[in-house]
Amino acid sequence: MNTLSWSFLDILLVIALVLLAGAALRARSLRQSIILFIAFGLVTALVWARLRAPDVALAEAAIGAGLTGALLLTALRNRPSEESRLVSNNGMRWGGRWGNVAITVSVSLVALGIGWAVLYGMNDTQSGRLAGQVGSALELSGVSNPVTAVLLNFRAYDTLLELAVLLAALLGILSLGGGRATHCTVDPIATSLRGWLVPLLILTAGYQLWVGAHAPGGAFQAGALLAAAGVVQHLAGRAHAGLPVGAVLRVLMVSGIGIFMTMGLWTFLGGRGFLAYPQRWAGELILLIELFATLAIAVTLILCYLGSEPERRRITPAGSKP
Amino acid sequence: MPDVLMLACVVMAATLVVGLVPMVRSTSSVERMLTAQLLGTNGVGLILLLAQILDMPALVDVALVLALLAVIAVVAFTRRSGGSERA
Amino acid sequence: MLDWISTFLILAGVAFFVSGTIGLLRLPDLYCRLHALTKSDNLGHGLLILGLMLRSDDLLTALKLLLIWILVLTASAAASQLIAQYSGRS
Amino acid sequence: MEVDVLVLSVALPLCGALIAVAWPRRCEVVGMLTAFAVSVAAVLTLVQVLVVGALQHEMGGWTPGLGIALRVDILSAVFLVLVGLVVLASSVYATGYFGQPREKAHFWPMWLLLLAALNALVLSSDLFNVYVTLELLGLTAVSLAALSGQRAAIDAALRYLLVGLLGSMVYLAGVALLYLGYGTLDLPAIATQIESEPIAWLALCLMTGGLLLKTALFPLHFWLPPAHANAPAPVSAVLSALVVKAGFYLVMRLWIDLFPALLTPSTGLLLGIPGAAAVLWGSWQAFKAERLKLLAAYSTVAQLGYLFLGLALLFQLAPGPTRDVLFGGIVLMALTHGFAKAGLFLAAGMVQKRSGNDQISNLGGMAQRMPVTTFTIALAGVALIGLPPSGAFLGKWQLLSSALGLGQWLWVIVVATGSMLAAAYVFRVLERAFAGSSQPDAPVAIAREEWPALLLSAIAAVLLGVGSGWLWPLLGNDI
Repeated sequence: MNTLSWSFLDILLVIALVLLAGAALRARSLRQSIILFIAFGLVTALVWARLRAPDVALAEAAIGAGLTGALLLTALRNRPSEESRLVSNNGMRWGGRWGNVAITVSVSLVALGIGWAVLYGMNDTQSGRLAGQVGSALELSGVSNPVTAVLLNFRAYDTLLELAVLLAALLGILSLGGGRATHCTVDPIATSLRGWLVPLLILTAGYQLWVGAHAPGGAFQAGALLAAAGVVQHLAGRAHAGLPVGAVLRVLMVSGIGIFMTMGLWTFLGGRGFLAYPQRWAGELILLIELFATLAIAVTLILCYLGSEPERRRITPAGSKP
Repeated sequence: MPDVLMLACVVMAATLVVGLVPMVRSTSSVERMLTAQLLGTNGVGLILLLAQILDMPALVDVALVLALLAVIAVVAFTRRSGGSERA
Repeated sequence: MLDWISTFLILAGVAFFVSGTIGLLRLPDLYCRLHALTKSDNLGHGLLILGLMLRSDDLLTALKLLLIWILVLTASAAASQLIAQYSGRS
Repeated sequence: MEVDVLVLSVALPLCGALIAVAWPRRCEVVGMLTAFAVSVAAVLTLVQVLVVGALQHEMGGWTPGLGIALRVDILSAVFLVLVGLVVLASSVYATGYFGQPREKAHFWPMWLLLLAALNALVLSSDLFNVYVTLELLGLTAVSLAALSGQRAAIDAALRYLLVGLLGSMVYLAGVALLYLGYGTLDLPAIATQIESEPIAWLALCLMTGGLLLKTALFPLHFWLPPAHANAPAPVSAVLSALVVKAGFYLVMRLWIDLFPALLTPSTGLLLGIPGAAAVLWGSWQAFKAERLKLLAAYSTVAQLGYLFLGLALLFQLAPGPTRDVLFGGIVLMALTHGFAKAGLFLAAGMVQKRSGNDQISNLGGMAQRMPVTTFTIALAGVALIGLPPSGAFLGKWQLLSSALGLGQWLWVIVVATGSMLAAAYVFRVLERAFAGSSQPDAPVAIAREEWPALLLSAIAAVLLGVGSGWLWPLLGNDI
């Protein structure tokens, strides 16, 4: 009975995913595509939850189902209205219907090939091996959540570079200077939403950051929640979205990589190797890194949403920083 | 008793898929937003059920985050587009 | 006994979700559908969470569930307002 | 205390980028200092590798597999030096190229992040970490290519972004398959277990396919000419000389270090045939190009073709001295092209700045007005054609002799035709440059902008050819 129910559930979730993906691709306007894409993110979060991957489900819920929608919408809004396509149509057309058929066929072939190779090459002992290594090294890492241990200790270098990727994306967006300073109309419902949603978001962000050491959660989820607080502020009429301006903002932008580099160079010059934390303080150091990473991620996402640095002239009241 | 919860889970997933039909087929944005809203609540419920069935309290946090952020998309969508903020 | 009540509540919640979805599919216009939607949001979700709260092992989880309930209630009220306003504008 | 300098190659540019973001008013100074320090670190790394052999640094002190290791052997050390020198020269040039404080504040942080990405990619020996470096490289390259903000540049950059994302996604799918099959991401660890089985084959196809898209091997090159031709000059130089070559470097690493168990001599043809087509098509398009920078971009398509053609021959040779010599030749060609193309793009940027456009038909009188720049273009041309003192000459020579040794005449015809076309497009430019001009101007010289380009071209055309003797045996020992 139970396995049968699980298969039913799986089939239903897969149907939902495929339906939404297809509809998002075929939607008539970009706006509708975005709605469908948000729904797709939501179902993806469900799938991760069903696959017993709460960490990924959290990230997907925060970023896929929540923030991406707002980011895509602001991109759509800032687009000059005379353009209906993202890329002007010189050369990126795929040749109408036959192009679509060709893409569908090749994608399906690759998918079938991957499915076949996975079935053929599935090897539980092999793919479980690294998980075993992580498990046995976990007590040396300073945290008890294996995902956090991998992200901030065993493979901290990857995370450092990923923060650099985020920074690069942000710098790219800022250098294009596309986003104009949008002032939204003040709407009573949005304002009242802000009143309770923003504190709750900040509280949850703090909780996620803290809980990450021993349960699913961590800097990326917390950063996304904090960024959501900024987005809500902006939607409710605060042009600054709660961000500071000038030098403080620029320092916050790089604070995530900054703290990583400080730790890395400190341990490196101390002769321990890059990012090799002293084991006794590993837990505290990881929390410190995560704290700054959270701030940097939040600031980055909010700035991506705004599209340009907030201007100096109107300084928000103190204490409204998300 | 887990069997009954499982059954509830499957029924919820089925309503989710059925609820998708107007979302995929309709042409109006409002209609889609409406279904997206239902989808969000449905998804939160489904994840809470899964948290109970799989005995993973961490999934409750996922539901919390989902509930917190689902509303943001709706606010972003219904914000007056074009018009006033362009001026 | 508690188990039975909880199961009943959960099943009732699911039933409201089903009816809400059917309403969304079958009702003639937007405002009727909004009405159906809020039924499943408020009642369906509320009963479901009540049922799950009876089963939760610790206080923290129960409190989180309560928080989620309140959140969904408030958020769906606000969202319904916004959607109705939006459709009135466009 | 022994310091692993290889870590500095990644850490220094990252630190530089941080400071440049946080302190925009001094970003140029920070950028120059960083570029200089990174070059020094690269040279020190090379020296260290020459003295003690391949090095490894375990990040965080965890064993590779659980953690990530940076590894450097002679091949990666040589690429590090290439990256360091080209970026240093382009940085010097960029100090004159970007005038506005706003432009500088946007340029330098991304420039340093690009440098970090290149070095991290070359040093990485973890397949997932390589993916992260590819993403960083792709994003910074796209943002820099769009820096001018002109419509054509943004269009091209957007296409570049989409292609790059598709490429890294496909690569990542291959990595996921390998992880599924072999339970680790550490390159040497996988190499010891890999066998000829479906999962490995599919991974090979996906990873190579994704990387070829990023390397712009014909017929996947469509995005390259507009993106490279519309970027600011120092950016074009680095995109053409280094960024596409990073993809080539990875393909070479994967095929030589990771997948040899799968490869039969004829597998190499999968790279060789598109390579040959790229040589012919790219050279022909370069010959027809109306703009100097477009010519340079198409010439990159062609030059990448030679490299892949060389790999195809390499896999047909049995391990031994002939194979080692050919490998050295391929690396030498890659290096020569890196230096020469950077020099050519910098020179083209100067032409564009001085006369407002880079139409080849408008070049008349350039030899009198800009003697140093003309000389730079000539030297770069020597290296692109593959004339004797250049490193490319020796590389092509090895290519030809290997093809003849294998009795495969077709490759010889391709290489000969390609070289002929290269000569044609280089002389077409020089002929215009030496043609008399209607208004003879006084010659101008701006050292800061002209000398870096000249030095790069000179390294390509003379130093790499004359001084390649010591490089060869080292590269040979490596594989």
